[in-house]
This record gives sequence, C-alpha cells and structure tokens, in this order.
Amino acid sequence: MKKTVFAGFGGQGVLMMGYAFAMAVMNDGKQITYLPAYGAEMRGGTANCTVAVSDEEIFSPVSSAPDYAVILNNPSLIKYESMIATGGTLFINSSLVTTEITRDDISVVKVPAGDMAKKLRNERISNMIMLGAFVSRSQLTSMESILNALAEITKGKKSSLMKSNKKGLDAGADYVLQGA
Amino acid sequence: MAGKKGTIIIDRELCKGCYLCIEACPNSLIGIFDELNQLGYYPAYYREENNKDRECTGCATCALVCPDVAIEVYRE
Amino acid sequence: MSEKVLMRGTQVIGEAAIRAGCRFYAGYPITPQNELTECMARSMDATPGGTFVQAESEIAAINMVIGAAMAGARAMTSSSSPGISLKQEGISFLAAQELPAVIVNTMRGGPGLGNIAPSQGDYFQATRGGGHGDYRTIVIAPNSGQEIADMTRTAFEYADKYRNPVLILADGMMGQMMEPVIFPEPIDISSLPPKTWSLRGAAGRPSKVILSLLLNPAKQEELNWKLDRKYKIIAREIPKAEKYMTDDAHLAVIAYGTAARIAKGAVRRVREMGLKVGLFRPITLWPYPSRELHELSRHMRNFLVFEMNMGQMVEDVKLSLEGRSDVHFYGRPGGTISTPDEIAKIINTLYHRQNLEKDS
Amino acid sequence: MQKVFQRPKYLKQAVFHYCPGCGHSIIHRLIAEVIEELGIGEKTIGVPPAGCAVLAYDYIDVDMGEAPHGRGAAVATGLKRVLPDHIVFSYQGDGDIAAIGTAETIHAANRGESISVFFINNACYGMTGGQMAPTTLLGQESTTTPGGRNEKRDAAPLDLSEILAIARGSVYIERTAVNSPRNIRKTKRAITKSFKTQMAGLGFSLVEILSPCPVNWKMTPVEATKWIDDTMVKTYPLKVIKDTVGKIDG
Repeated sequence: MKKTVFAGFGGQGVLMMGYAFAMAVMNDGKQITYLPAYGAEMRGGTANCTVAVSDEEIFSPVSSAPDYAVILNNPSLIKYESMIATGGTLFINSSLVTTEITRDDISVVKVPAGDMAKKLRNERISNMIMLGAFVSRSQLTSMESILNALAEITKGKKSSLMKSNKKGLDAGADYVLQGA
Repeated sequence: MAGKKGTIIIDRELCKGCYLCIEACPNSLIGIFDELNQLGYYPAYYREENNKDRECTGCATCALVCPDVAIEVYRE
Repeated sequence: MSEKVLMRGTQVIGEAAIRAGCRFYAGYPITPQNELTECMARSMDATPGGTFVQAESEIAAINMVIGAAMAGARAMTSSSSPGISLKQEGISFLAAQELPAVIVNTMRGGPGLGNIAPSQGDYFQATRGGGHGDYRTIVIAPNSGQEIADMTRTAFEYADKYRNPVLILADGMMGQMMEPVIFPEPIDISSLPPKTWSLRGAAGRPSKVILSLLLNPAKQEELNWKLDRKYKIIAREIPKAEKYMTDDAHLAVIAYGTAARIAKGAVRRVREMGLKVGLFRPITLWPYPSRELHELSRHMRNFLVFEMNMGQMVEDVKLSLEGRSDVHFYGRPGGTISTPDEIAKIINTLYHRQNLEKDS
Repeated sequence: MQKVFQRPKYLKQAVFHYCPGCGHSIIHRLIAEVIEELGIGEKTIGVPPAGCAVLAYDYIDVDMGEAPHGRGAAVATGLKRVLPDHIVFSYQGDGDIAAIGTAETIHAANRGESISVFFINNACYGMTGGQMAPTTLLGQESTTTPGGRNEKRDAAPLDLSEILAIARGSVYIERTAVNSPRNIRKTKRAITKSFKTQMAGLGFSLVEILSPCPVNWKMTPVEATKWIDDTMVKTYPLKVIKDTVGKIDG
C-alpha cells in the first residue's frame, strides 16, 4: 500500500494531478482510492487530495503518514512535511516552495517546475512537470498509463492540450532521470 | 321565462339549514320546515302548495347557492 | 457496460439511480453532496422521461418526491444533515402513505449547521424514523464506491417492494471519495411490475386516494398495525452485515460506513501483531442485523463499537446482544476522522485489559 | 319535466362535514361540475390540503393525493412532472397557501408549473378554531387577534394573489367569491378557465375564492355572504389579477 498526497493552492491543478494518477493506476489493474479535501469555499485556499494505491483492498482513504507528497506551495509544505512517513519521498516545486526542509529521514526531490514551465512557454503545465517527476521517481505507474489516463480525462478537448501535457510530463521525468 | 314551469326537490336530510336558498329564490318559494332532520337542523322546504300566484320557473338559483347539494331542479 | 470507471461517491449514487430506473429527482444545494444534484441535473436531461427539479427548499424537494411517488415514478432526493432534518415531515408522510422513495443523506459534522466534514451523527435520526409518528425507514450504509453502486439499486428495489422510504446513509467521505466502480446494467423500467396503487387518473376504475389523515382512531390503529406487520417482515427479510475475520476472534469491532473502513484497517494491523480481532459491519442499519450479531456472541464476549459520533449505534448493539457480552465504545464526533493506527491502539489496549490474549 | 340541476357525476354521494353555509362544498361542487363538463374526470388528480378541506377526497370523485400542510404546490409539481398529460390541481386554504406554504406556492408559480391552484380565502384558520390567518382583515377579530387584527402587532393582510401575479410563470390569476349566484357563476367560469389553461399547457394558474366561514366569523350564513360583499371585497377586490391567456377555446 502506498499513499500519496498532492497539495498546493487552488488553481494549480493539484486535484487534476491526483485524478490522472488515480485513473492511471486503476487502469493498471490496482486498487485505488482518491479522496479530495473539500472546503466550503470554492476559490482560493489550499487544495489537496490523497491517492492510495494497493494490490489489496484499501481500508482508509485518508493518510496520516503518506509515502509520497507532491507539494506545490509553502503552506502545504508546512502542513505535510512532518506527516510524511520515514523513508518517504517529498516532491516540491522549488520555484514556489522556498521554505527550508528540516527532515533528513526522507528523500527530497526538488523540481523547479515553475521555471521549467516558463521556459517551455506554458506556465500552466507546472503540475504536469511535477507529475512527470513523481511518476518517474516513484514508479507507481508508467508514463504510458498516465498519458492514457490524461487522454481519457481530456477527451473532447483541444488536442493541443494533450500535446502540452505530454511536454510537461516528459520535462519532469527527464529532470528526475538526469539526477535531480 | 314566462310560461316556463319548474319544480325543485329538497333533500331534507342533506339540508343543514343555512337558508341561503331562501335568500336566493326570486319568488320566495322556499320556507323553513318545522321539524328537525336527522342532522339536527330545521331543513328548508319547497312551498309547493302555496305557489298559486308565483310559480317556480326552474331557474336553479337555489341549487346554485346550496352548499350541500340538497336541491334538484326540474324544468319543462 | 461492465467497464470500470473512477467516480466520486455522490456521482456513483446518481448514475446507479438512473440505472435503477429513477426518473424523478428533486434537490436543493448543500455541501458535501452537490455533485449528486448536479449529476442528476445532467443525467435526467439525458434520460427520456426523466425529470430534474431544483427545488426552492429541502421541504419542497421531498414533497415533489411525494407527488412523483404517488404518480408511480421511481423518485429520489438527496441532502446532507441539516437538509435531512427539513425533509423529515415529508419522510413521515411517505411512510404513512406507503410511498416508495429513496433519500440520500451525506452526513456532515455536528448539530446545527455544523461543518461539512464526514460524520455519523445522524444515526439516531435515520434509524428511529426521524420525523413524527410510529414509523421506520429502511437505512442502508454502504462503505465503498462499488457497494454504493450496488446498494443504490437495492434501495429502489426495497422502496418499491415494501412501499416504504429508503435512506442511503453516507457521509462526506463516502460522498467525496473516488473509487473504481463497475455499474450494474440499466434496468428496463417498462419491465417493472405496475404500481396498481399509484394515482394515474380514475380511468376504468373507481377513484382512489393516498392519504395519511385518519381521523378515526380505529382506522389509524389499523394502519399502524399494518405498518408494524410490514416492518416485522422487513426486519426478517433484509438485515445485512459483513463479517471480517470473526471466526476465531476474541473481540470484534463493530462499525459501519466510513468508520468500518478505518476499523478494518485497524483490525488488519492488530492481526499482524497476533491479536485475534475481527470486524462486524452492519450494511443495513434499520433493520439492524441483530440476529447475526447475536450469533457472534456465542463465541465472543467482547465487542468494541466504533462510530464517528458519541455512541448512537452502541444502543442497537446492546439491544442485539441482550447483555450476553461486554460492549465497549470508542467514538469521535464533529467530523473528525480517526486513523486506523488510532483505532489499532484502542483495540490493543482493550484486548490486553480484558486479558483476551489468555483465551488463545 | 327534465332534471336540470343535480349532484354532478364527480361528486360522491356523501354528506359534507362542513358547517352550514360553508363555501367549501360549493367550490367542491363547482370543481366537480367543471371536471365533468371538460371530460377530464379520468385523468385529473387532486391534492387536498390540511385544514377544513382535508377531507376533500371524500367528496370529489377523482384520484387524490394528500399533501403535508402547505406543500400542495410541491406535491402537485411532482405529480404533474411525472404525468404531464394529466390534469393536476391543488386545493388550499389561506393558511395553507399564504403562510406555511408560501415558498412552495411562489416557486411553483415562478416555474410556471402547469397546475391549477384553488386558493380558498376565508380570512381565518377555520379547522383549528378561527385563529388569525395571513388573510385576516385589519380590524377583524379572531381567536388570536381578540381586539381585531392590528397592523403593528399582527401585520397587514398578505395579498398572495397579487404577489403571485408578479411571478413570471403565472399566466392566469383571478379572485372570485362564492357568496352570491352571480359570483358563484363567475367562480365556475374561472375554474373552467384555469383547467383549460392547464390543458393547453400554458402555465401556472390560480383562482382565489373568497368563501364564507359563518361559524368562525360568528355570523349567520346569510350575514356571512353579505359580509363578503360589504367588507371583504374592500381588501380583496374581485377581479382578474393577471391574464396572459386571453380567450381560450375548448
């Protein structure tokens, strides 16, 4: 059983990352649960979701000690850093997350997703860059599954969207492979 | 309506004695019966025997205002 | 259409309802179940003969459901705790008029307006009738996306079969969580048995009336006896529970819905530690699966009730066990969600305090 | 001689439980007559209220489904939406429609639900013993306005029909009375028009009917009919309040 938290502020595509990941894992034939945190407010504030992946029945969809955390803003880092399980991995968008990380019992993958997205001339794909990095490092699913899931989710939308999504995913994956 | 002849039948057991029909009858042909009915009211009755001068025309105004559908109206 | 899809609990209810032949939905916005109302708006538009009404209040919504049920449609409304309180008048009428309908309560935390976090604070309201008068609603408490899909259909079937309102008791977590679901095939509503009692106009038959005002006490008593006989039949026919690792257990945790998932995780943990603990999960809350629970007390003397409230179901557990076993309780109210670790600790402490390890 | 007036086909053979001189049974009869004349008896469904007319189903011989107090328009909405080819009417007293059920009524009107609403205004809560209703006149005594309705203490009467006329989905609203032969005939025409409006699927229609309640008004039936003419119509003038339907055939 592996649990991952995706967190940031609203509008960063946090829930989309979790959803695409959950769908990819489901299509891989594994058990999954996806639990979005929902607030009374519709805009602003923090957004997060928890995805649990397992070969067996999943009991609690909530996680008090996630194995992975993909963090896109400072407030979320403060909230989740202490919760990550020992030996777990923390992914941060280092273009936005500037708070110092104090734990030394977890791995930290810093991805300057914001800057990378800017370079790719599409600031909206930083979540895809983070997702690419996460998938590449965690190996919880394959890039192919993620692409298929995204294609299913964006079905009926502009094909350029899928192209830019792929660009982001690849950039994130490459960044990790080059030894971030 | 001259010449038209009509008549009414009041079901005394349906009548609750509101006497709206008495008020409504243009020819004052309805009266109050002096015996209680089973509901405990003095029912309205058609004064058939007293209408030599003013005859019922079957205009049905009495039936129209009767809240208890106690009146049937016949006309030639 | 046995395709696996990833879907939110509230939307699963909506999709399953349409597939179960639901053709009338009226609702009013309230978090955390708005996706269900929105899903019904889209689905009913796309379903021939389907009607969606966004009502002006919860009260209006349940009363529209009364009208639709009188007309013979499979009808549903949904809300969350405060809105369900408003619907209770209508639910009482549905029970008295013996009208089938499905009501979904995605429970939230606390009395009053409370909060929108998952909770199980409406157990009493759901299982004791909820509104005025001597009646019962059938209460189903699913704990997974798949069970929501399957039991939503069951809810419509029970509603029609027993001519009684059926409540699907979920909570914010059940409603918001996405899980893979395989939906049952849609039914053909023309194949459903005709509702000869419904109001369709008095063509070729005497007129009839569906009412609940019975000024004659003898008639009222007659209806109440009739309802009571029906409830006894329901209590015999449909109680349902899941047992998990109870065969050799010295202690069973009793929990439903979201709490049962957390409890199952906890049972798994303490099993790894060598503790003989199982889980008893009621799936119908009314009628309560008392007989099955009673059976367990033949070889178990300790039960731990875990609820996301301060101890409501614990009363049904005690009634079922009739003093044959020790009943312990742990709960957290107000929308707080316990973790499996937390429950595992409670189980561990209880297990050793009761000297259950010596039983092995 | 020919029988020219008799109990209509859709009125059951039953003795009304209403007090002497009550307007409810006149209105029941008119509805039954119109249903017969329009030939819609086999596809009409009525929704009776809580209040004196709660037993309307004992008299009007069509399918009837009872609504909780005030919820008639919502129950009628559910019925009509499932059975769009049927004729659905709700029968509601002033407390039912203008106090507890105001929201359901206004919104059904605003949605333009194709239903007929018969709003019986007797300026009091009849069944519960003559308390103040939202329609009680200023100065009128009731068991809860012992010194007469006082605007400061008890608010002014609610002109529900006028409010409903503002709702965009209402197409025909008329106020009539059943206190005289002439008004009874007018009321019947209004009921007919309301049903025809529904048959044509034109939208929400309502007939407000001023109806005598001699017992709670502490008057004789004849005095009560006169009180409507002399006093009640000053607050509730008899008129067509809204009509976007115009002449309707059939």
